[in-house]
Amino acid sequence: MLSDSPIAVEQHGPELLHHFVDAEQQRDAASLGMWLFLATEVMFFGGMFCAYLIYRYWYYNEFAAGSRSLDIYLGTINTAVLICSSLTVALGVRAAQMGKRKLLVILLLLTIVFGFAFLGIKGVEWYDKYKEHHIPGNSFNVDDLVKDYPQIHIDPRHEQIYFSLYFAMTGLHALHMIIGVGIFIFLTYYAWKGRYTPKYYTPVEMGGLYWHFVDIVWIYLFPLLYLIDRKPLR
Amino acid sequence: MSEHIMSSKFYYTIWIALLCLTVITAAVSFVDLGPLNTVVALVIATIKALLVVLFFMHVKYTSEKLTKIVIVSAIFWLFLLLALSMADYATRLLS
Amino acid sequence: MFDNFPLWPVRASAGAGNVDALYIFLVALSALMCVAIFTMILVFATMYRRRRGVEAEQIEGSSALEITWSIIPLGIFMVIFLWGAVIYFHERTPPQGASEVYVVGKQWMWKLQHEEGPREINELHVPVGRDVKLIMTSQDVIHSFYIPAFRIKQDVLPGRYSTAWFRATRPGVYHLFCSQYCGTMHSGMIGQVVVMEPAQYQAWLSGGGTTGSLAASGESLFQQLGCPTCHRSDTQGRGPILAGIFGKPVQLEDGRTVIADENYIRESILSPSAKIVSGFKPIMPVFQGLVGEEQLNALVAYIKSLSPAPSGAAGSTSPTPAGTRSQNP
Amino acid sequence: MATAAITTERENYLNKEYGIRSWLLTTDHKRIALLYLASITFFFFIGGFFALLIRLELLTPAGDLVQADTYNKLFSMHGQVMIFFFLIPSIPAVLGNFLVPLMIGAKDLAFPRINLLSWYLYIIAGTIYLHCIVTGGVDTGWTFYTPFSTAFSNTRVIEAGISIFIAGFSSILTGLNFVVTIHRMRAPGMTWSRLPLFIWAMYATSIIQLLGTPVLAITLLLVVFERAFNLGIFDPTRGGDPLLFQHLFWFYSHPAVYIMILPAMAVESEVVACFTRKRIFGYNFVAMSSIAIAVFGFLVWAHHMFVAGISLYSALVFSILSYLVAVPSAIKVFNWTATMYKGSISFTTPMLYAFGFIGLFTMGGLTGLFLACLGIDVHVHDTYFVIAHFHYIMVGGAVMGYLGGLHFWWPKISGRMYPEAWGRLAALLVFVGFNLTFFPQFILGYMGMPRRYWQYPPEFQVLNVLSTAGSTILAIGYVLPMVYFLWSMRYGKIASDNPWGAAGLEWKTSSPPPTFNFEEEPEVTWEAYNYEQIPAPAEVNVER
Repeated sequence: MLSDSPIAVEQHGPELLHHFVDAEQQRDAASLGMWLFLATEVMFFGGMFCAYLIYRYWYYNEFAAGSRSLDIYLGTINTAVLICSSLTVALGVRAAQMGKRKLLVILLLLTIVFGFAFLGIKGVEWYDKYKEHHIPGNSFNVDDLVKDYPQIHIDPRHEQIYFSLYFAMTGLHALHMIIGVGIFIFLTYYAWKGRYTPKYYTPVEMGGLYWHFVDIVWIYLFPLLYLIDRKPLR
Repeated sequence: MSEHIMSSKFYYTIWIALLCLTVITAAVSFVDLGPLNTVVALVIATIKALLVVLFFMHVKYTSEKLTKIVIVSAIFWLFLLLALSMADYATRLLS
Repeated sequence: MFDNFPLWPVRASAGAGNVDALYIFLVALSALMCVAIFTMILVFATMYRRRRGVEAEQIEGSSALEITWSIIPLGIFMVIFLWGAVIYFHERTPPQGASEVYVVGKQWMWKLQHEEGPREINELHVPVGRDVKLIMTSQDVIHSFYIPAFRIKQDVLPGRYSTAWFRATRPGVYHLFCSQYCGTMHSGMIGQVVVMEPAQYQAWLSGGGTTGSLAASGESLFQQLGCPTCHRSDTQGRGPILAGIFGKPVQLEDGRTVIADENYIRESILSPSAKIVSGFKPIMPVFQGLVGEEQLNALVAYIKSLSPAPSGAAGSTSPTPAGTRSQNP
Repeated sequence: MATAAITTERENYLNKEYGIRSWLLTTDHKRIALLYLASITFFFFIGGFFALLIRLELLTPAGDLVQADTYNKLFSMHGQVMIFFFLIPSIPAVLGNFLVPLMIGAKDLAFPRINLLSWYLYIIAGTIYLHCIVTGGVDTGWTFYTPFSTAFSNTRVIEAGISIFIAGFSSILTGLNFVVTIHRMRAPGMTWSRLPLFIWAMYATSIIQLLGTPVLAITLLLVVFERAFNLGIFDPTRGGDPLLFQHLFWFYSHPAVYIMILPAMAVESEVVACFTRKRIFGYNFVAMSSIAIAVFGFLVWAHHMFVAGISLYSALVFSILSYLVAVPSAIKVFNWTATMYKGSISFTTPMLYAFGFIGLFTMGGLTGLFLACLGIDVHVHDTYFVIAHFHYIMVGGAVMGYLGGLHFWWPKISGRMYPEAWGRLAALLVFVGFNLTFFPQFILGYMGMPRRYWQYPPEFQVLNVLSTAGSTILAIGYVLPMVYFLWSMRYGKIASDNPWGAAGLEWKTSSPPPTFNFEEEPEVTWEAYNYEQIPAPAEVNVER
């Protein structure tokens, strides 16, 4: 990271940056900054939710059929995996608050493992979609869905919109997961080196907020993409 | 943001609740409730999100009003985007 | 007023006068506001220019004044809003019985189809005094159909119809512009609107070697595509009866009701499964990609002609009454 | 003279360290402000060069100077460069960066490294965009309307989209830094009601940057995905709605207008107060009107779509909402005017820009009423009327504000005075050139000349010639300040700490300020704009 004034390092503890009056001001600033950043993330995903809402209103049949074609078991498991990771993050912040270094490292590592598990399962699902030719583009083909759900009137063109949204939303969510895992690897390294103390654990807490947010996005994506319409077909 | 340290048991309780809600929402989707299916799914998702925000993200215990204002404004702005866009789409057939 | 003023667009439609009146009102209002503010600034700047020994007088502000200069503008704004809204509402509601012209925009030309049959490119001939409704769509990107002399403009979108209307009041030749940026030759996507006296217009109509009305070519296309196999005029058909449906509410299978307007007919041809009529099966093939925009327009015109609508022009040019057409060729 | 000055100069943020490294790795908000100043000036002249070529092409009705394709690229890139690489960062990233910590009595912004990061993001975005320009450019218009941008344009849309996506993040981070700084870093005694109006407006701007920009980011990303990976969210051939893009785009891009104009209003409040030597009339109302503009600004976006095919009812709703946002803007104009009443007014260069701003912004705002009015908008939408209107706001408003602010704080930034006579001449040239360029376009617009036309019917020529003539005067007016600012950095008169006799914390520290802004942490015990307690300076022109 970039150099700060050496004078500041002499005056305060190493984690207090020179331009803050005290540690509390610094922590409050970091917290507000993180929450504001999450607010921008809400709007970032909000653009896609807006597109989703409109097309679901227009093309409900195709959305229902597309939703049925997703693997609900993998989806549910993935939701559970993310919830577990949120737990380990919450416990990790607690460990940091109490200054339990080893526990913190273990919990952060567990979070990373859950993160990779989520991405792995997501990868399997994507690969299935690839095999089924459900990726929008020239090779897109939903004859299987038309055959599987004769009761639903499917226009293949509109089905592409559902899958476009599916890939855009889960893809950008996965990107956030990858960034999150990166942040957590970084946090683990410094936690292992003992940088975080009960007095200074802001990075752990901020990383945690980010991770929880990514979890919440998935909490909405799961019902919106997987659970549109699963009731028995007449 | 607070020094408040929760017991680990408390976190496990929230975790169990979240897992249960996940199973419930997946199961309910197989039951035909008519248009209520969507409502139930979104209500459960919102409860889950609230649990995470309030307890895992410590918003319930923060003394900081500003955090809550930021969250509420983010949701409000998202609502503006959705509502005013839908205002167009929902009324197009009328004219 | 301003008819021969060089910096003013020609006024050649029934609605143009309303727009100009509101515009002149707004210009006057703005000029008044500008003069008031600029005068105040000039007067203050001279009266209170800095002088040695004269200090500025500190004034905190005045809530009464603030509220006054918030409420009064707001009141004026509401007047402007209402006036503008009335004009807009008028512009977006085509009168009953308007004759119809189908417009297809493509990079970079306008293709127009008259009900009576003639087709034109980048030129639109219309008679004075007739209500003309434009039913427009695009083959590629978004265009915008703009006739400054009529003060009308409407974006032309791919994948659906948008409409506009006018009644020309003054013979002449006027600009037709594409006003939505549409690529390389956007500025070349221009044409002209020729407004003629009704007699001349009739002469023009009969002059071109037309092949019958748009609805008639729609009908032959209807036959050619085999539509009457299912869409029969009796209740035995596998598809709904099309006679008389235009402009009427249609009960859909999922319980919704839609009005059978041009966009509905268009969608039902291109993507039949989107809105299934109650009591019918989704067996109609998709015609997306099989019929071009202009053929689609002819089909829509034909199906509309099957409805004894009050649209006088459409009814009068309808070739054959709906009931007498041949069945199952 | 210059060398003599250096020996006696106090240590400040400029002379503390030397060398390229001390600049490129700085976390000092004042140095980052200067980095921004240099980079946005660069982009301003690129955008200005495009503008001149556009005006030259339009000198004659025929398309003769450049090819149609080239012309389309010129106006597209003029818009994108000016909006995303000049106007949006202009006042916030230069003056805001420099002044926000100074005005509230902080040592720096809350996140100095993120501040530097946002400059680097800007530079990365700018570099990508420059690459896009030299390898063929982009011809979608600044608005990227689909399906043209996704399926029909064969220019470098992906590159431009990614570049603006990154520039958006730079803007978000700046806004985030400001909000946190204003909340968390105020000096003791600096209550909200004592904040300079500049800070209030900057705060409102930051709210828009935070909540609007991400929507633009995702929208452009979806366009990029559609081109690159064949997704089909906006594709009408797959049932996508071409208007959806416009809704999402304008959700950001209408409030973005306020990202550009609110900071200019911020500057105006400071300049008018200083050169009338008065507290701004109706402080609370001016402060709150900034916040009101930021919030209402999000409710009006579809007034860009009245003829695009939105429903009749939503058009009515968006039209009436558009008038609501006009009220707080009117409040500001009235209050600035009222501030001059019984003031002690001097006509320095910043004040001349302020007069110009009020005049041009008033005209721009009033013509906004025309466009919000449904019946008129149908006729003038997508014509030169719109071009003229938003240039009155963006150039007549935002750029005048920016230049006025730059002159006003130049003594603080550089420690030197600019040459006053040249400054006034340039202000006059900008004002005259601007009006000559853009006023004829109102008339052109009502006559019906559509925008983005490479060739046009001959009856529009006279007004276009006037406009082109004006643009050359305007260009001179813009080059002049750059020349004399550079000149003054070496040869200008040494500025005192408070050459204007202005209120505000930034004038209580030395010129230029030391690295940590204040020798000791200031404590604020006075209200904002306490001009009755500050002696008028002798050197500012006084009628004898």
